[in-house]
Amino acid sequence: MTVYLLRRILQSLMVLLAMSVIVFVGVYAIGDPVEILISPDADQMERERAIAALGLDLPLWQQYLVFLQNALRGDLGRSFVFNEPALQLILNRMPATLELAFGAMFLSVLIGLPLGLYAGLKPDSVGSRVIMAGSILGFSLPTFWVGLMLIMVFAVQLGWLPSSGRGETVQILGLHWSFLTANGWMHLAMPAFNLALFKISLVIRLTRSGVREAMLMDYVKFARAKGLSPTRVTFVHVFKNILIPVVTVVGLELGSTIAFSVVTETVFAWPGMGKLIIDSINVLDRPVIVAYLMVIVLMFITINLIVDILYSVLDPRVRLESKA
Amino acid sequence: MSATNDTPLLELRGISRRFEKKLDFAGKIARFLGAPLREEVVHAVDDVTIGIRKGEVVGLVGESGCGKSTLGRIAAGIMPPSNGQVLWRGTDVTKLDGPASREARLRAQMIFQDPYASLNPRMRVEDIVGEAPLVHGMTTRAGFSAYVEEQMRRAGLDPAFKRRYPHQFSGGQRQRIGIARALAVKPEFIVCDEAVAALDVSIQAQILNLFMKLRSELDLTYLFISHDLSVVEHLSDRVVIMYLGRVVEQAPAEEIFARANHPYTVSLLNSVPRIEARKRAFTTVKGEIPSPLNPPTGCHFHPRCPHAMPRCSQEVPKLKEVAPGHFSACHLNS
Amino acid sequence: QNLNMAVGAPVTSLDPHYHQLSPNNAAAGMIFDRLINTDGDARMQPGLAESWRAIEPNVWEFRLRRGVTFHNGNPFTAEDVAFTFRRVPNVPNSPSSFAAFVRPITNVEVVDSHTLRITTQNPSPLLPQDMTNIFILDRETHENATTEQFNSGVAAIGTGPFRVVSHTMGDRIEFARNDSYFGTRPAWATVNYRMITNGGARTAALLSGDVDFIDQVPTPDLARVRGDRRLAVSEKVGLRLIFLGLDHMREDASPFVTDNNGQPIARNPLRDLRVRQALSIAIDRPAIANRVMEGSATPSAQFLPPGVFSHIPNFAPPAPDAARARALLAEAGFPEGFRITLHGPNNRYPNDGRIVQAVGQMWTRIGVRTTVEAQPWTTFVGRAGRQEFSAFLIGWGSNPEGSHPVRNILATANRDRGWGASNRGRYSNPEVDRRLEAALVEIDDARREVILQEAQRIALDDVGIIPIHIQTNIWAMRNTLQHEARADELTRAQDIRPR
Amino acid sequence: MSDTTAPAPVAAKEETPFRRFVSEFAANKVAVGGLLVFVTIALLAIFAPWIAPQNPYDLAQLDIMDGRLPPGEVGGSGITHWLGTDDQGRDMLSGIIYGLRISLIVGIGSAVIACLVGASLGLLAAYAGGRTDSFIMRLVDLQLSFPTILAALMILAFLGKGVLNVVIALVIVEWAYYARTVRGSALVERRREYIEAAQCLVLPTSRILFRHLFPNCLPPLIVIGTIQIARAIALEATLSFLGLGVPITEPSLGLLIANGFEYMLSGNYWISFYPGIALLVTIVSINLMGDHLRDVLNPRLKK
Amino acid sequence: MSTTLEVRNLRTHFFTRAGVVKAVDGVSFTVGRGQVLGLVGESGSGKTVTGFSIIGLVDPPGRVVEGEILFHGRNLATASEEELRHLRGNRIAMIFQDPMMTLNPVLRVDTQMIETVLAHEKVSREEARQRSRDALGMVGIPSPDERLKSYPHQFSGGMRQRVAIAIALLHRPELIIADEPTTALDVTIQGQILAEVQKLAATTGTSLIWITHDLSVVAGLADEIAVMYAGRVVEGGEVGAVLDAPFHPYTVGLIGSVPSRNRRGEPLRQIPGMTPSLLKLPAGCAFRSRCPRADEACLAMPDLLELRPGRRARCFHPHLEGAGA
Ligand SMILES: Nc1ncnc2c1ncn2[C@@H]1O[C@H](COP(=O)(O)OP(=O)(O)OP(=O)(O)O)[C@@H](O)[C@H]1O
Ligand SMILES: Nc1ncnc2c1ncn2[C@@H]1O[C@H](COP(=O)(O)OP(=O)(O)OP(=O)(O)O)[C@@H](O)[C@H]1O
Ligand SMILES: [Mg+2]
Ligand SMILES: [Mg+2]
Ligand code: NI
Repeated sequence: MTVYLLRRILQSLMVLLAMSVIVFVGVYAIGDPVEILISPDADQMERERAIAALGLDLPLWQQYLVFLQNALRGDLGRSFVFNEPALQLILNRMPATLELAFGAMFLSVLIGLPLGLYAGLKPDSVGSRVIMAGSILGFSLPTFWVGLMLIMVFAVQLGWLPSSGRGETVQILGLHWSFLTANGWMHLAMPAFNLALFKISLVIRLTRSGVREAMLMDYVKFARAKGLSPTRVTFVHVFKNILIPVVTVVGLELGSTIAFSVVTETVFAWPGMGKLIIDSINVLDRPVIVAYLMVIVLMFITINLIVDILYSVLDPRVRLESKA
Repeated sequence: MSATNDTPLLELRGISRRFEKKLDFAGKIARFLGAPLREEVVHAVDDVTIGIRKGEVVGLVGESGCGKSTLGRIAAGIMPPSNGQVLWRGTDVTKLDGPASREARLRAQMIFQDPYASLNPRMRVEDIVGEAPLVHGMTTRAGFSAYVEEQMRRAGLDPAFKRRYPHQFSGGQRQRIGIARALAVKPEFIVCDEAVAALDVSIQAQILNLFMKLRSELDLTYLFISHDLSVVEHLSDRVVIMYLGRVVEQAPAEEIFARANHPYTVSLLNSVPRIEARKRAFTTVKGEIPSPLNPPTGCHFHPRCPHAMPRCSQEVPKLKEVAPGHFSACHLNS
Repeated sequence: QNLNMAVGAPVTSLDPHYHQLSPNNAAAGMIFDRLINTDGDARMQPGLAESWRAIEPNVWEFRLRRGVTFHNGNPFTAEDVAFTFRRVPNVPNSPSSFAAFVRPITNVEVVDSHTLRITTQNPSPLLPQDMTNIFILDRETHENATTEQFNSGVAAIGTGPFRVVSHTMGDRIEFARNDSYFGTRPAWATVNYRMITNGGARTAALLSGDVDFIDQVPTPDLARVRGDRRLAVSEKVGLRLIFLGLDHMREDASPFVTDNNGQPIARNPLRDLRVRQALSIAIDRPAIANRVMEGSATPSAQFLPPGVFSHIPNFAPPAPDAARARALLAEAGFPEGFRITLHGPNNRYPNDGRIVQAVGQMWTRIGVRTTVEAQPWTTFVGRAGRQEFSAFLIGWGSNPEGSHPVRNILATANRDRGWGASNRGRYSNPEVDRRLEAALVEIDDARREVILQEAQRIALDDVGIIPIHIQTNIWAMRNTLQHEARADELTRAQDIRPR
Repeated sequence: MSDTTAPAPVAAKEETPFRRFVSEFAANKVAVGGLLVFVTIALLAIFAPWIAPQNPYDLAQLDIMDGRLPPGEVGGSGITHWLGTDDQGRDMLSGIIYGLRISLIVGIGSAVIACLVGASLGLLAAYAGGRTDSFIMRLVDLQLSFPTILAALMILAFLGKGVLNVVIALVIVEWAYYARTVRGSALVERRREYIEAAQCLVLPTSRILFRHLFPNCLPPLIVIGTIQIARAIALEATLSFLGLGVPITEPSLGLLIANGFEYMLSGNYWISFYPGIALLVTIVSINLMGDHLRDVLNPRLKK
Repeated sequence: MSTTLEVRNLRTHFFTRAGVVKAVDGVSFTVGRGQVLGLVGESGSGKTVTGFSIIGLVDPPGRVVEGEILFHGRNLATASEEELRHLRGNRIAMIFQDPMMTLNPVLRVDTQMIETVLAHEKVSREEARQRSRDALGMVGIPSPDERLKSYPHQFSGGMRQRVAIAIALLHRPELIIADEPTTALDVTIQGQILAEVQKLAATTGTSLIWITHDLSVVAGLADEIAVMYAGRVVEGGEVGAVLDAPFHPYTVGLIGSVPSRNRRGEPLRQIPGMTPSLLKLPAGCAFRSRCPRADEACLAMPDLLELRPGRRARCFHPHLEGAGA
């Protein structure tokens, strides 16, 4: 464990370091933030002052070293735009994104699992054909398009749901959460569903193929030969087995959901990290971009680690081998 | 057929093979939490010495996981041993230079257990059979077709099928393709690793007959690995019994079936059902086969052995000649 | 009593001196006041100063309003103004500060608690104009206030019509009415000021009744909004000119101009007035204004719209005339035209990408085969600033005063004087520069206006830039509301009232 | 008694793995439907210049005065715009056909290149093992721990617009999937007995790698290949929607949709709707094929 | 002797896309109380499908198309699924070939055993656990209490197979269908299990259908034997009699090809050709193409006839010479 964790952490640090260099150079190459940030009628002197104030007059490698030095002290820089610590900004936005991502994951499991189970158990029925066709659609529809369509239909035409934004929030632990108010839920519904659409399809497919594979397994047939009721066979024997891949994949997908919330947040004006990064890229707010990517990569790494651990907890074969 | 030459065609001398199994993540957590875990080492083969003379058929018997296949692979030159030497006609194969080493490796071929997995599903029969001879210059592009056809015919396959793919054949036919493939590089020595285990009884007989026929026609030498004692008994000149990576007994075939010495061999022979024995009461060897990961100390068989003595759990018995050509590793003999 | 409004550009800071940006100024305009406010037509109106006058060419005296208090009850005095001027240039990390507005000031003299004398180095006719940009803070409250304290709302305390209740960065600001406001009492007890940057989402929010009021109505949605009886629209010709910049810098080959075979042309055709004229009259400005902008733009040949100080009367854009354009090109030695790449941003101005395409169509039609390249503002603006383009589309939001665009866009670039900072095509004309120099020290408004009109006319006759249109600022709201539209694009709750 | 065996059980005529695959594939009507649609789309894309009524990328052929004509109107140039025009007066039908072309170039191009790059690296990693393996796999980790869409955004912001740049960006973000897949299946295949047999026959390593190992790693590669094509097309559309991606004068389907969506509220639905349908049909057809391929090529369901 | 199971002319066909696979095509046999029937035959001859047909677990596209399965006189072929479910695991149990795959890897052994008890009897969980523990003890698993809490992968193959057997024994079934339960095991472990089973059959009076392709196992274990070829029973009768003097040429060949029946070093007797595909089985005797005795008569399908008392064979040219009349 210590060895493993150490290796994992070292690897993660390497990834973070590599990422920071790439991003730093990348953002530098994209453009000059001062040109974007500065008021157009600022004169040349004012520009120079701003450049110096932001530390952009140093050569890139020096800027990077300064960044690295500060980063080691936990300071990922201050946003050019907001003049607040970049990390702080991101953490402030994180609840919104997490809410969205978890909402989406929740929906995808809630909808995907039963549908996938049904499609796997009755592969030839009309219902499961419809489900599979639907899941293909879910796979194929570009997120942004669906988002726009959802707004068109449910907000503009029908007026059932608010078109965008986050709604009322409740403050807990100094962070704002919207899932505690009805209004917050209304706002969350569409973007979460939009983000979930792809995952629903994924879970359906995963579940279905898991079920189909499990149904061919001897142990399922043996369970039936023991005279168990079909319900028990399905919900204990089959279900427990497919839960392992589903949990693993869903866990791993959480990362990409958080990343993909960029699109959804843009469409639904959801004030999360994704929108922050898009806005930051638009104004080349380098500290925020770099910090965001650091945070995201760190999150990815952590999620992967947790999923690994979860996996070994769920699957007795992995878990107990080491104890035997 | 018995051997005439004194230097064995192939000699495995003090061969050991270890597989180190790295701990996985969960294992490391467990160890961190205090579980007594270490990097696991499997001694798949542990200090085995066998000499195989030209023209001899040596049967290698043992239960699952005892290292038969590993030994077979080492003999066929697919896998290097961790310790010990493989001598081909008396010379260490690792000391041979490029062409000679290739030559030596080509002379030893292997036929595998799984007739489905051992053929590349994406190649035609003619390519499976003819690829290596072509690469090694044993045939030319022009002579390719004839060469392949000859090999197929020899293995009992209709050459008309040469443009087919493996999936279009039955298990027995596939095994014949495997045999043709091995024969095509003109081997002298063939390792058959459970070569008939996956076949139906009626087909098994066909393949076994083919082996026997080829042996006499081509003067082949076999290392015949099997867990089926009756097959080994039928085919082999000499039988080697392995238990958990070690050779426990080694003797001419008649000798071993008539006068088994090692208690393991004895129980093995007793456990084998025989068609002659009707409504017999099956006897049991007590206990399970231990895991090769942590084999019992001393004589590996002692926990299951009806004659186990205190010494057996402490001291590894050495192979001793108990009768001419009959070796056994048991403390009962001393 | 409660107003839900949505704006298209995010407010990035509530520190009124941190980042000079319209959305920030709009929000600040709800919380704070300036010495001199501006009305919807961008004319100066008394704010915290009741009156001001130049008592010498380089000394201005301001008389401040009495009885004004900050949201926390502190009285407003001349000391606060002096403090504000001190703070403005010293906001840490400010990427685009307000320092330029106070830079001419050499001395601030507090005559009494409500009188102030400001001395500048040179005669400074523009000082009052500059004062319309500076929001006044409270010395006691803001002595050591950081940007973060403003953002969190703790320090966002001004004299303005609204108090900040809460601020979620990039999402919303909640305001409450300042009941002791010295000016007109706002109609709203509370205001929910949301930021919805996606245009479609903003319109959708209005259509779905999610919000009552939006700004920056995307032009494609205008038809729908106008056609909806539940909604109303308010609009005002703005101060932002969309124009094309041309490479005046290079005498030899310009990077994105080639002949019809793709070979570089040895001399830069854009230095030829006739070519520039041809390119200008090739453009069908009404078509762009009507089709692309859906009427939310006015074709223009100059920076400022009618009615604004230093607008040139009777200076209309040329009628589109492809035949004459071709003739001019032929005259200039390009009977077959040439090839050019027109660059532009695609996410900066309304329909920017569409406008460059339309211009591309029109130029192609007179034989100037145009490739259009629209890129995100981030990449675009840097390259434009490094003179990498031959022709590019860009916009300019002017102060209601001609010296502003002339000095920044048309004057010869000169770091020491601070001129031509945004002159990305490097147009240079000594005649223009001379007039600008005179105008900047001319205290007499009437005379200054004439000089500035001349300066502009010279540069524009010379086709230093190719103006296309002036944008119209558009807001949309429920038809139960009315809005006093503003030329300066600021979206503020105090301008909205129930109908 | 003879040793010659009877002819093989099944096998009517010469049945290659490819033929078998084709016949298994053909057994599913939906998948064949998907293939047909896809081929039609591909043909449309290939022959776009001859089919499309207009070259939508030639500014000279566009006139903003023809902008936003509803479907069926005749424009100033005399062309009937069956699917209407967009804001620039671009014939939507032509725009869609050309847009398909870009989408397919981007999708297939990036998938093929990423596949080549990824598969080679994956194979190398699996075969070489040790340091090479862990280095390549760390690269893969690095790539995969970076959200696709963000990576693509950054790369494009850096490279600038253009079809080629989109392809490059997609290759950079996608190769890791192929590498991981190939490595995974190569590690499995490497332990199969036919590889041992080839080693036993002392065949050259390169031969074992490319003639024996690689072809057998193909099925999963084909499956993820099709899925990645669809993904790449959708991703390009998304990138274009976010304002990066292809140039505005050469709109892909995604850009057409993004563009047209702004006109959705005012009722000019066709600008966004038809490209959306085209995109959907394309991706669905590819996914249908991929879906079925997955079943055909999945040995575990082939009991 | 009372009959536990009588199978009459069972036909189970698979309706695949490639055609109808007549996996079981006219199988008849009877199993008496406390008797062991050895069902032998080559791979694909329909042994497993026969077993599944009996307990009604043939999955689509397969279906029992004809025949009667009389379990204590009750026809299972027409029984409802609910009825069958109550029989399965209760009065008829089945043991599968691959011990590694028959137990659900993610469920603990006790779960898998207790659920079986509870599926058929209303007893408390504690009692069910008690029963499970006893069953484990019965098949010779040491310290069953601890073992109950384990997961299947913590057992070796032999032990898993014993767990499966224990599960089969939970309700003291009248019939156990054992589908090659020792094929995947090592000889010594197989020996242990066979001994275990023998002991059980002797003590409980349970009838057993032992499916295998290994004649030697049947020789030692069974009372009766039924030899299957291409979906049909080609020969049946008392084990000793059949093995000593087989009638059907296929049985003759099969026994002949067992190595221990041959002289060492000499070629084995072998059956030429290979097992036919069930998909396109020509009319008539399925063994015809491999049979040294085949002639025109074999173009018709021979019936399974009682050629001698207790000896049935399906052949026009049976090897009656060796057998006493
Ligand atoms: N590549 C490998 N890595 C790790 N362990 C291995 C490897 N190959 C074999 N082993 C281990 O070595 C031991 C001997 O394996 P081997 O395959 O030689 O046995 P075997 O006698 O052929 O068994 P079987 O009868 O099941 O084929 C086993 O415990 C096996 O798990
Ligand atoms: N689901 C199925 N679909 C189509 N054919 C099937 C199916 N299951 C079994 N069969 C066919 O039925 C025939 C009999 O199969 P069965 O499993 O009963 O053979 P077996 O005698 O048990 O063979 P083995 O010794 O290999 O277990 C085989 O030819 C097989 O191909
Ligand atoms: Mg082996
Ligand atoms: Mg079977
Ligand atoms: Ni013959």
